[in-house]
Amino acid sequence: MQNPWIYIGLFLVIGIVVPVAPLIIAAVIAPKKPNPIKQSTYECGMETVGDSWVQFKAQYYVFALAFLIFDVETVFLFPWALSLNILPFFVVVEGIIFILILLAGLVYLWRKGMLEWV
Amino acid sequence: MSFWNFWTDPIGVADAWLRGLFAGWGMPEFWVSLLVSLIGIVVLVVFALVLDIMLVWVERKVVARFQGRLGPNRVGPFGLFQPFPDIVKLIIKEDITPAGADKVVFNMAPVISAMSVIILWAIFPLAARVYGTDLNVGVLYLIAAGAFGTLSVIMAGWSSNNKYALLGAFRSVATMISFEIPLVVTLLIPVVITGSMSLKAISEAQINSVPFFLVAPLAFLIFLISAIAELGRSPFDLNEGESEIVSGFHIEYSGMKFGWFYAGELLHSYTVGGLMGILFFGGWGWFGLEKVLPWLDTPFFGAISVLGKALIGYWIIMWIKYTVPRIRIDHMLAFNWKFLTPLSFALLMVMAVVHSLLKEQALWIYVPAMFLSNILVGWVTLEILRNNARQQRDAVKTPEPVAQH
Amino acid sequence: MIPLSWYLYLSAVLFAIGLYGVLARKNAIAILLGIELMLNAANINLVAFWRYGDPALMAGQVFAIIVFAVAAAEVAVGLSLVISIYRSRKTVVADELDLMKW
Amino acid sequence: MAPETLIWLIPLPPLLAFFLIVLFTNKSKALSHTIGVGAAALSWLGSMVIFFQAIGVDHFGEKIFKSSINWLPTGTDFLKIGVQIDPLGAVTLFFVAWTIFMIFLYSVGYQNFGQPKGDHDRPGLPPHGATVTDEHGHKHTVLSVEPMYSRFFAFLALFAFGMYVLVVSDNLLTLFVGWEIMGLCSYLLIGFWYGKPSARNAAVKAFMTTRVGDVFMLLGLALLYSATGTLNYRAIFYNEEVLHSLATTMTPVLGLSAAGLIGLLLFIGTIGKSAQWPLHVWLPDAMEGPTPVSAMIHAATMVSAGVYMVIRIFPLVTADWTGHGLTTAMSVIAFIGAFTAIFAATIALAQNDIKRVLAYSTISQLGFMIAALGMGAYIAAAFHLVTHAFFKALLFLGSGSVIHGMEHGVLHTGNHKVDPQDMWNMGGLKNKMPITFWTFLIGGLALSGFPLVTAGFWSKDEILADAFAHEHWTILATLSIAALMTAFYTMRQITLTFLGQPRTKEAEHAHETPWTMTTPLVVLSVFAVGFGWVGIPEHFPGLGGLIPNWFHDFVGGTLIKHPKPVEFSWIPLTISLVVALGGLTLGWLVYKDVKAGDADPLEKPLGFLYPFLKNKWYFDEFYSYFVIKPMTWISEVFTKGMDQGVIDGILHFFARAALFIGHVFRNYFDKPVINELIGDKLGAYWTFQPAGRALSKTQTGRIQTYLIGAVAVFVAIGAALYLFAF
Amino acid sequence: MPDATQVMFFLSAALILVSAVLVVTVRNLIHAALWLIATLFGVAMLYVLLEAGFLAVVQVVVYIGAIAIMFIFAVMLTRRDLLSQSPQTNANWPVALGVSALALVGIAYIVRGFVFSLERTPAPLTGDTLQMLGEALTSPSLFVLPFEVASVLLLAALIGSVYLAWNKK
Repeated sequence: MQNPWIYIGLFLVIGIVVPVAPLIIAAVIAPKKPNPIKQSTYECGMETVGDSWVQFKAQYYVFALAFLIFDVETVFLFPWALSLNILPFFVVVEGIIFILILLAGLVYLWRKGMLEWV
Repeated sequence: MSFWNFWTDPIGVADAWLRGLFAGWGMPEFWVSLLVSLIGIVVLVVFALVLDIMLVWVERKVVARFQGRLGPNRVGPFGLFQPFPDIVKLIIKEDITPAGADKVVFNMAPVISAMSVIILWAIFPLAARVYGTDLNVGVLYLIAAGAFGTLSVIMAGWSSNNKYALLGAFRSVATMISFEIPLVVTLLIPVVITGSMSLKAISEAQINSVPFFLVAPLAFLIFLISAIAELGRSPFDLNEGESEIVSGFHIEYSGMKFGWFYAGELLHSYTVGGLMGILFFGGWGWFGLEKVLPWLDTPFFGAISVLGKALIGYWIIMWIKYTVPRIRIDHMLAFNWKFLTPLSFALLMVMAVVHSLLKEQALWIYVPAMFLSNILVGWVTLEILRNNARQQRDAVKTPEPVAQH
Repeated sequence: MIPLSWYLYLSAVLFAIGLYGVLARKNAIAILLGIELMLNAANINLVAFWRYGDPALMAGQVFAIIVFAVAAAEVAVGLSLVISIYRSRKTVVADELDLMKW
Repeated sequence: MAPETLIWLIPLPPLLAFFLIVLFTNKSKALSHTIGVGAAALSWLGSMVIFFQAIGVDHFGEKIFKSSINWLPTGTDFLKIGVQIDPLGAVTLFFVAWTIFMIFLYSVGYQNFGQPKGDHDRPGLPPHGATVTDEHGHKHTVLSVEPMYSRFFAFLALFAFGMYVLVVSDNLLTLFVGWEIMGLCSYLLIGFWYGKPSARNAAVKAFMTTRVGDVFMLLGLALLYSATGTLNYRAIFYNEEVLHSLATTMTPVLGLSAAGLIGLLLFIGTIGKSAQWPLHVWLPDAMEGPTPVSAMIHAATMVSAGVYMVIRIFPLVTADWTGHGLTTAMSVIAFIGAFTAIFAATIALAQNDIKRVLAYSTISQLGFMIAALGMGAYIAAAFHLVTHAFFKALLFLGSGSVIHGMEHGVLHTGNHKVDPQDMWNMGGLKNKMPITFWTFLIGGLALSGFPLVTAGFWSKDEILADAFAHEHWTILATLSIAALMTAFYTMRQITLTFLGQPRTKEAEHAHETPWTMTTPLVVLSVFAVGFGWVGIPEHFPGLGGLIPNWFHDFVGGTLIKHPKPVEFSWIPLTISLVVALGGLTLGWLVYKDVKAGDADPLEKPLGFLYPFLKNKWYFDEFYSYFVIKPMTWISEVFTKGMDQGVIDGILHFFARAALFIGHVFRNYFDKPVINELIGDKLGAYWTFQPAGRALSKTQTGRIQTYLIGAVAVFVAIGAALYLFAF
Repeated sequence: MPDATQVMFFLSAALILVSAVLVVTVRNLIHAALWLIATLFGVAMLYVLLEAGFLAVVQVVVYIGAIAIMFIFAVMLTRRDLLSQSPQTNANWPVALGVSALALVGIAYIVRGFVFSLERTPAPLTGDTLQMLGEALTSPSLFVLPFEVASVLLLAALIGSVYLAWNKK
């Protein structure tokens, strides 16, 4: 296999096809007798109240933000990690500075109590 | 082309044979390679799914044993064929789509969920010459596949127009993305050591030196914890908090769609167990035993080794799942952001320094040094934790001392 | 074999679409979506020039990665702004955010 | 680790220590000083490694340690910064590392670590002492710990960082950076007890005065950069054609060559930093800082930076110097140095504050070095720089120890009117504080150049010999007299402080200081004696050749033109012997039996000169009358007369005029014509209002509307540019 | 007869453009975000075609794994406007359309008159681009400054955004 990406692409296709196939089979052979009660939204047997857009905590969003930033950071760290074996020592220092700067952000959130689940 | 060739390099032999065959039919080169790899993929995926089906049985059996029950024991020996009726049942079940659901997204979610697990097998090295493909960004590829998993969860939760589903989705997503950070950082550590992101290269590096759980035990622990959280299994299985949000994001799913979520989770757990084996326990190596017994150093036994390690990892995950109670969401996120993430970054920095200082040294210096650095980091962490705990205890126990001159 | 111009035209179209989104969408979040499209258009150009220029110079890829960081920062801050606006004014429709008039 | 990497790392520990202390450990005193001293020790270790690696290399001058990285992209290429250690840098690093390490250690004891908190100490004021009750219930007053202990160590650490940066840097820019960091730190440390008005003023004074110098220095840097396009030592000072071109291009200023002009501008920076006349005024006041650590910084370390810089730019100053006679720049430098030397020495004769004497002697000694450089005695200057740093550090620490002991006595008697720094309140401390006495004596002898054994003798003698060999008679005479005075006031100080009988009760109750303070004294005294022996001239009778003249060979390697040692002659030797011994004996004879309450024996013979000297030639007054007063006057004139009177006047006139015109128009045009006629009668109102409405639509305040306009215009302009410009 | 890479290019281009158009037109913002994911996936395919595999994976990790999730979260937080069935484009969308069309024309014009030789074949890649990338990011003579500055940027973004999103109560 000269170019692994062709393989990956094919794998993605198969990875879609294989799960879809049984669903289609099921769609064909499974009975379909819908009625309002069956299709009503499950709510522990209660009648559904209001729409499903329950207000959820902004805290989720804060964690998502932190994740986003650190995720991008790790993206920067991968090339760094790869080049450690071939480059001199100060490269390690650079990476550590990089990490420390971002950990400072984490420390800030922590100190400000923004990681608390309020 | 003797049997021995096939025994030492089955894929290579099969590949050559098929290529010759199709070329014989006068097929252009490009399509030949395409078709061959297509066949390979189908074989691999089918193999993975068969494994998956067996995993259903394993899971049910093991949980039964943990709970002091017998588990499936009617169909076939030890109920070994139990999964097949399960599947049939799932397929012929009526598939209900709740009113007000976003049909397209609702149906796409389980597919993407299963896909995100299956594509992991594309780079899953079973032996020296038995693997889908050798991607030079393999480790990142794993993370990318995980991204699709997260996506499927949020799609399922949002599309099924259900409060519980939405809440469950948010909890699971928050967990997954939070624990992805230490996961990635611990994935970085084998990359630092080997200087490559390809799983094959990482396994070979371990076979030539030592398994990485000797070099980075702490990294392995962090990887285990955050991988379990990533899987959303207990103690991090908030998406299935029966007491609060019933069944989480896939509450509205039934039939084969639910089946895919379920199967995907099982296969994912097993695959993660395999990744532990590949990243930290020497891949298809037999811990140096193959140097003594050369017949172990064959694709067949290599695959045995990988799959066995995967099974053990899977068993550990189940063990934890069925013995540890669930953690509350806020504790869980605090545990990640205030403990696991800083710890993993600290570990990464320490390992990077030690590694690049000692990378030219002999193995018997390098390995103990790395091991000790891990132990040191862990010990310091424990000390800090102990101090904090003590301070909190004192804060409540002893009154403020009176200042005397 | 794909000529460089194809990539450039493609990214131009993508850029224009994103621009349209930025200019025409009502919802502030949708505007940010448009900005993402524009950033990706720029990135396509960067990588294409890296590949078709001198691949030994990694400037293009480095630039692309920096753009990833910028995009992440932009999304984080932009969405947070939208959310804090939503908190105070209970809307994210750009047309209703016209305090600049006075 | 490669020496280059190590050199990069040397300045780091103090910086980290600074941030650690400021950010995290400023609550815990023990932690702070542990971090501070630890950082100093690390840098010291690194410096020693570098130093010994350096002296291991033979012909080190040709193959020095240097490495540099690209820093700022400047268009086509990068502005490089880097580190280098050449022989000069190595010896500087050596003494800087030692002295700084000693300061840190000393500060622990000096700021009374381990003592109880003061009864009424406040941050910003020196500790007033604490009352403790011993087991018998007796109340004692003891020294109390500095309230801002951690902050002090933070400042020290930052200072050390600046000094190391200055020493290891390989270009004038980073040197200037370190220079300014130290300027800031000296400001912070002089004004450390910001509760005292005198300290505040001293801090501001020091900052301002050195600024005067730094402005010119910056000019010099800019000029140099514009002339050569680089600030790197190697690229400028070791590059014959650059130097030659600089020396030959004439500038309109005073007929100086470019080299001379730049050299002088930079040298003005040194005048400020090393407190040369006429910018010397800040240094004596700098003694307001926490005695003696900041004083020592200002005497042993920082002020050396100025001389160090002149030594660095020596090739520039002496560009195209034949070796006979002096270039303009050199003669200016020589003049200022020599004058400062004698001028400060005279002032030091009449000071009573133990630290001010040392401060002026520092100024005078720095004058020696500058003069030596002025007459081209490169190695002599470097040599004296090092030795002086050691023994002057020793002296300052010793004086600090004395003051500490005296404070102890003051607290014991509780009579706070007694100034613990006035030498007339001391006397007979020899028995009370033996270690301090002996080390101080060694330092004093070294300062006054006591023959053969002390380091000061060899370095000072080399300067005189150089002056003699190149027939700079005036310089020789001046420096000799200055040396005589040096010996004299040194002995005066020693006698008044340690010998004779205690003149006050406080002096009786003084006693020895803790080991953290005495250890540095001992260590430094070793260098104050020993370091001289590495620079004994070959042809010195008897001793010469026993020990090779290592210093000359090593440091001489820094220059391209390796300077020849001057041939030996008896005359300068006799001169230095006579002045040293004569001054010492004279000082002892004059002051050996001074009783409490006596006037200074010099007062009668000197007559009107004495108050003149005691008031430092009235320089502060001079400046306040002829610089500060006029400035204030002029500025007041300008505010009052010019700004408020003329300019505001004009403005007000226009305002009134406009108002008047407005009234006219309103009453005779607007109201009748516009409103009534056009507005109502012709009904323009009905046409204008809708128009305004319509126009105001464009100002929606909606971001996207504006954005559309912006993009449209952008595209239009881009198209126009593309079509017509290209 | 286009060769395989061209086919791939057309596929991904079609994916990119169609889904991009849908991003800026569909009414339901969640769908818009999902379509954005499709677009970005297409861009990742382009990176693969350009033999920048690392960037392709990073594209998936960062955009699909993080940014798209952020968008969906934000939409959920501000859901009220999502349910409003009023058109999602503002009054002057035709003008916007014109302006962006104008921009497109301008860029295309510039590309046409581009001095860079557009038809050159890319030189084959030599060496490990990943390690070259790491080297470029960390070697002082190249891009170490942007590398560190990026971390500062991320830090600022983190603190600023969390501070904004955090409801002070």
